[in-house]
Amino acid sequence: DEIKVALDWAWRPYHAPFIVALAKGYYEEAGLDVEFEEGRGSNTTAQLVGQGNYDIGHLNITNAAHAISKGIPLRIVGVYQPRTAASFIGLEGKVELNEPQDLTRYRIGSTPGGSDQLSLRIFQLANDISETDLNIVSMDGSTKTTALMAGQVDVVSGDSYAYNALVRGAGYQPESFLLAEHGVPLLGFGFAVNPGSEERLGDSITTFLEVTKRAFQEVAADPEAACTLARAERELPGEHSQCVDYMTGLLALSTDAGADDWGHVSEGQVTALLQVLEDVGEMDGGWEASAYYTDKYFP
Amino acid sequence: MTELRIDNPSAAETEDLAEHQRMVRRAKWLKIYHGSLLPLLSGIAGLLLWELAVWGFALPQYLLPAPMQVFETMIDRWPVLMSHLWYTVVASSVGFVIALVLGIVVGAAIATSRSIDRVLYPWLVIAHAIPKVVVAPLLLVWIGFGLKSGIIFVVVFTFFPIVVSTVTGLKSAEPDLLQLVKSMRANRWQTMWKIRIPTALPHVFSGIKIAATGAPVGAVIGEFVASNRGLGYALIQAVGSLDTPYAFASVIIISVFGVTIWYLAELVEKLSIPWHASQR
Amino acid sequence: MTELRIDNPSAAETEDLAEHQRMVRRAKWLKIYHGSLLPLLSGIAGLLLWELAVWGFALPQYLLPAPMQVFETMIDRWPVLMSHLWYTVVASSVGFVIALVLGIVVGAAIATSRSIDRVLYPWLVIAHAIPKVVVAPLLLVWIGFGLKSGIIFVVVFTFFPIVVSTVTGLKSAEPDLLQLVKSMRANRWQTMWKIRIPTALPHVFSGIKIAATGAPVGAVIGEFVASNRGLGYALIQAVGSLDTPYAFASVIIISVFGVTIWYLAELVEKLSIPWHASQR
Amino acid sequence: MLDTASFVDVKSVEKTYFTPSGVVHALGPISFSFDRGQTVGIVGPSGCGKSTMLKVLAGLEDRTRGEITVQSRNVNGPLDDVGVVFQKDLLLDWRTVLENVLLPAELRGRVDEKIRTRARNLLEELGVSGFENNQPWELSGGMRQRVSIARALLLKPSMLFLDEPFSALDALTRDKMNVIVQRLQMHEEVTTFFITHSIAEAVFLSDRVIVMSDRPGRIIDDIEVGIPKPRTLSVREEPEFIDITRRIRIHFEKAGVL
Amino acid sequence: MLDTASFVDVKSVEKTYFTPSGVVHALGPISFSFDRGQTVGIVGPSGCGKSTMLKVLAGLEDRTRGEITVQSRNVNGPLDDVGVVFQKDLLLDWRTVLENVLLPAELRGRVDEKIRTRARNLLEELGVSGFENNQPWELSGGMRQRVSIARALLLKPSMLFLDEPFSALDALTRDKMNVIVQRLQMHEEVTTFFITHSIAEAVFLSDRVIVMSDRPGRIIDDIEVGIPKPRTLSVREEPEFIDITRRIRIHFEKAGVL
Ligand SMILES: Nc1ncnc2c1ncn2[C@@H]1O[C@H](COP(=O)(O)OP(=O)(O)OP(=O)(O)O)[C@@H](O)[C@H]1O
Ligand SMILES: Nc1ncnc2c1ncn2[C@@H]1O[C@H](COP(=O)(O)OP(=O)(O)OP(=O)(O)O)[C@@H](O)[C@H]1O
Ligand SMILES: [Mg+2]
Ligand SMILES: [Mg+2]
Repeated sequence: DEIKVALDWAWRPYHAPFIVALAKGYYEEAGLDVEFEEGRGSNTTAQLVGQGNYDIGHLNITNAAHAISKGIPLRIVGVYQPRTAASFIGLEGKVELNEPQDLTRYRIGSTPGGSDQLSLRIFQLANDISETDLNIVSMDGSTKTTALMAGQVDVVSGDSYAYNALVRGAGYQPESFLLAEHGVPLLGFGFAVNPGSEERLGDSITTFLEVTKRAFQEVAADPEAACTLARAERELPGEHSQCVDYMTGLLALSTDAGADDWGHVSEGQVTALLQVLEDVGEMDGGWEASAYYTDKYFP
Repeated sequence: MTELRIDNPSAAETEDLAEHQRMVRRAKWLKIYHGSLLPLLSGIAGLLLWELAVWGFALPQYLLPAPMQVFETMIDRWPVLMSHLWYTVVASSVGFVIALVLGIVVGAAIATSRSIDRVLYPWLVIAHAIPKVVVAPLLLVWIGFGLKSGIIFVVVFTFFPIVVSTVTGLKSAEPDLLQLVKSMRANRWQTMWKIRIPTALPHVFSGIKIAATGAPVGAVIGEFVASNRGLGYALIQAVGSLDTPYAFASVIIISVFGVTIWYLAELVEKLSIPWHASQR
Repeated sequence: MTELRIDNPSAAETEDLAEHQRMVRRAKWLKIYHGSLLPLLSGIAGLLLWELAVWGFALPQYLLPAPMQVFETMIDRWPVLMSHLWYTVVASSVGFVIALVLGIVVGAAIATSRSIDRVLYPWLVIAHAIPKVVVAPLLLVWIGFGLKSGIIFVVVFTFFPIVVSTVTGLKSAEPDLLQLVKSMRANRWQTMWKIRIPTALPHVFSGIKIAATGAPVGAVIGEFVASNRGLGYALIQAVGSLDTPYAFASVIIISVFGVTIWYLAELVEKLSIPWHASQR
Repeated sequence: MLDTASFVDVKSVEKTYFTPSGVVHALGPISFSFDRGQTVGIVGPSGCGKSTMLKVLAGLEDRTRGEITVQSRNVNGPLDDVGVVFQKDLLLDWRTVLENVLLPAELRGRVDEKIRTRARNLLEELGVSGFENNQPWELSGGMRQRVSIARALLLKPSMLFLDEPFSALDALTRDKMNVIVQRLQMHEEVTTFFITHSIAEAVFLSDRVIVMSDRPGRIIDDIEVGIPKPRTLSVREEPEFIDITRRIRIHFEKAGVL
Repeated sequence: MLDTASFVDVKSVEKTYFTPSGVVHALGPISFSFDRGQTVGIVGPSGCGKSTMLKVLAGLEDRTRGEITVQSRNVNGPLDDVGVVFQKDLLLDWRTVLENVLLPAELRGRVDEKIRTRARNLLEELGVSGFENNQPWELSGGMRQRVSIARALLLKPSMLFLDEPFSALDALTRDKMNVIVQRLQMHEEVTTFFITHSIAEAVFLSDRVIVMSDRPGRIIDDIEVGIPKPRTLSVREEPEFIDITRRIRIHFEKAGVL
């Protein structure tokens, strides 16, 4: 079967499993003709898949859920990163981030709209920090890192694995503070499909997830080799070491690829996610978790 | 309109004058019709088309919200939008004025000296041809956040058209007229003011019109990159949370602002160069 | 240069001619000096200043890499950069040509009819004043990734300056000259070609120069938003990993491309309107 | 001018300019008519509305009131088959001298080797040969004027409107031109309407001289010049010629203060 | 012209234009000199280099060779204290008629009520009053020319360069202008250098008439006009006047073919 997959962003190190699977022909072996297209953020990917331009989206499941609540026709079919990577990152030695209250002392660079803002709001709610307690400067994603290292801001909010790798790449040590450990039950990466494609593909979705799982296992077993292969196949940003760093950072937050429940999406997860979205006012009540996901393609 | 009279009117001429004044009145109405009614009509037609497209193609809200939805949102969040607008207006205006002054001065320097032309122009072209997004972080680190960086974005955005049109305009002076003021021993400065600048104005106004309507775009992009206020900030927030009605409300306000600037620039043009063929 | 002779040369005149030709040669050298050496020198000075700034302020690489580093990166990744450049060049050129043709046609329509002016112009202004980032997802969904959307971005980016300058230019025709061809019973079309367009050209070239140098920016932004190739894509990858040398290498290539287009446009201008005061 | 309709018929034509700085009644009610092949010379003080009249007649400028018919057809737009020499030379900077002369042919889509040759011959005859490929700004004032005359003559129009066509020419060249124009009229039966400031020129070239008053220009005299054509330059010493010039001069002197 | 240096001294001046379409030797070696207060009239065939000579003399155009001194100082740039009337009227479209006349005063920073009054009076005297606040394109050709004369006279320059200043004026207005210019010269000792196509005008106004040959323009005659000043228009019937005009005419006729 022909499957068009939309990624969440342009090729990044954490997409290595897909590159490996493609390069080694795993999808073909399983009788799938998979084609990947790069994306520009999970929101856009949700729209692209919802519009039917693509069958499957690899995207942040929090965004996916939010998109579904906005009426975009999608169904979550798998989650392999049950803990959000959202975190605060500073430079080691310059800042100390142990307690939620520590954050009130620093200037925080954050991107308005999108997941940054969402996780921040949930974090505040969960830890009883009022909006005025935090000193937040809004800035674009690409500006955040530079501003952090130039000292314009003390802390930035963002995905831990990405910013840790960037900070280390620039010769500093990161001091990071994972929101998932402080009451933020958001979900990370997973897969969502377009209902039309779901009908057409059926069990092929299962096959796709199975093959992808196998690739993840392989990458987890040897990130170095995966990075070497991925960098040879695609134009990936950053050095080889950065790639490995990035990869392992994300794997640490993901379900063990060897485990049986890799990629499983549970009602509990989805309900918790939707509840928290409702609590912060991102979506209205009266939702039905079953409309958001299905685990029938779980391998 | 014609109070001052050069000839004494004859009876027939009085009749002509009446006829003429009728014509002038008609022309005035036609102008009002063309000047406000037509744009209004075309605006309404555009909105209708939009509404139709949304219903006809059954476009979902997240893709293209219907105008009515956008208007509701606009009314709901009017105060917030207005405070954002104000910020953007300030950044655009200040930035545009700086670009205008700087652009004309630099343009004059380039038009006057071949050496300045050759040394400076390539850098301006480079500054214009560089995607601002890359240098944005640099700019921010040096200048900091807030209004200042917004203004600088606007300047960078609007500077170039003004320079180019000023240079072409200043170089367009009739050689004969230059010889005329040379015979009156005008110095460079006077030649500039009395001949070159008037000749350049029609050109410069092209540049100004392009730049002026570009100013809000510059401001919004500046706010995109780093700011806590302004319509650009509103936009990025709206887009980030898939709140398309709010995004389109911001966009509409930006457009209205842009169109307003446009008509202002046209008005200033009309008043500044009534003598030019394009305005007669 | 002066082969064709109107007068028969006298002895003294032959001498003058020799003197004149000496002067022409000198002027030619001066022109070469001004035309290539000066920009080159100013380019080198700029690079030196940059290198100095990096060492002087001890700027870290992620903020501003030294030129040498950038050059190394450029050489290292030359083939990749070139393949990206090619993509951007295609998008810019195709988009620019479309914008040029469309812009001149639309400009002519607006200049000819007051009604078209009033109905169409506001929409063009709006299209120009809308920050393209908002409509980007829309574009992606409708048009998808690839060259097409890059071209559309370029068109949207470069269209407006051409329209504005075409309109002003076409309206600048001398009333006397219009009367002249009217006496020859020229139709609208002929008046356009024989009088209005030649008068407009110097204006249009301002617009073209602004637009042409804006074309690569449009392409890059398009690639930022929706493409998997091109220098804009290279940039997004570089910025994403804080690979500033790579980012700057891309930026330098974009700038060089922009400057090249600029000089091309100037050359075409020189060849097209040798009769205009600005070129004599 | 008998009961048969004249070639051109002007009835109570008036022209008033309305400008932001005032109303200018340029041309008072003017009525006259003339026949095919006639040459009508117009003289009158500067600013009296001669150029205005010419443009109104040629259908290039709207009249405020009155009627103009050419061959019994109402004039409401530019006339066909005319050549106009305007008071300014109006050469196009973006065309060489030859291209400027060829403009009317181009507008008719009639540029071929024959017409090119005619253009070159005209330039030669008018004394501007050798400058065909020069740009207009490289010519002297008088040369420019002759180029614009060549342009008006190119297509051998059946009607000529000339607005001070020889004002920038020296006495000798002017005489040459007068001879050329007269030859043209004789051979090709061109109806000519021309404005001049030289009374002698008006009388020499015309079948009829119209004298205009100060602004608003009205006709104060309309003189038939009975001297048979072709005339040689020596006709200027004949008593009839001198009589007519004196009669015109007196009109002028009555109006002004010398 | 005796051993004392003359006011203006022109020595072997030549001017050649080098254009992409050819070399034009416009002005052959020309040498002459004249005194302060003299009026020098220039006549010559169209295109012979008169305007070129005037511009070279006024320091507006570079010469190819030769020397020009004014009061023993070498001319290498525009002269001071001169008024120039160019062959084209060169009015600035972006200024009203009055503002156009005031231009030279503005450039000297000397615009006050007095100079305004002078400007208005000049316009009145030249017959363009009532149009002070009009735009230039609302004037007739002759009116434009008179405005440009007013502009040249505004600052009472000690030297005047006039290039066919009355070409667009009717005979009567032209006579009026001649009288005005003569009065100016008498009262204010203005050195005047003027080009005209009217031989009568040249003789009437000048202390000296220079006759130029065809291009490249050389001096073929230099005639002192001994008729005492002020002259009335009737001087034109005097034998001396007629003699001189005939002499000039013969030069012309020798050159051309009539
Ligand atoms: N476009 C215009 N707008 C306003 N007034 C005008 C316009 N054209 C001419 N006039 C006025 O009309 C009157 C007659 O002008 P016209 O050009 O017909 O005179 P003319 O007889 O040709 O004079 P001349 O011999 O000086 O050329 C003048 O007073 C002039 O100011
Ligand atoms: N800018 C120029 N470039 C090239 N050639 C020129 C230029 N100006 C004048 N000429 C040439 O110089 C010659 C003399 O021109 P000039 O204008 O001095 O003549 P003129 O005596 O004033 O004639 P007219 O009586 O027709 O005004 C002409 O052949 C003309 O073509
Ligand atoms: Mg006239
Ligand atoms: Mg001349």
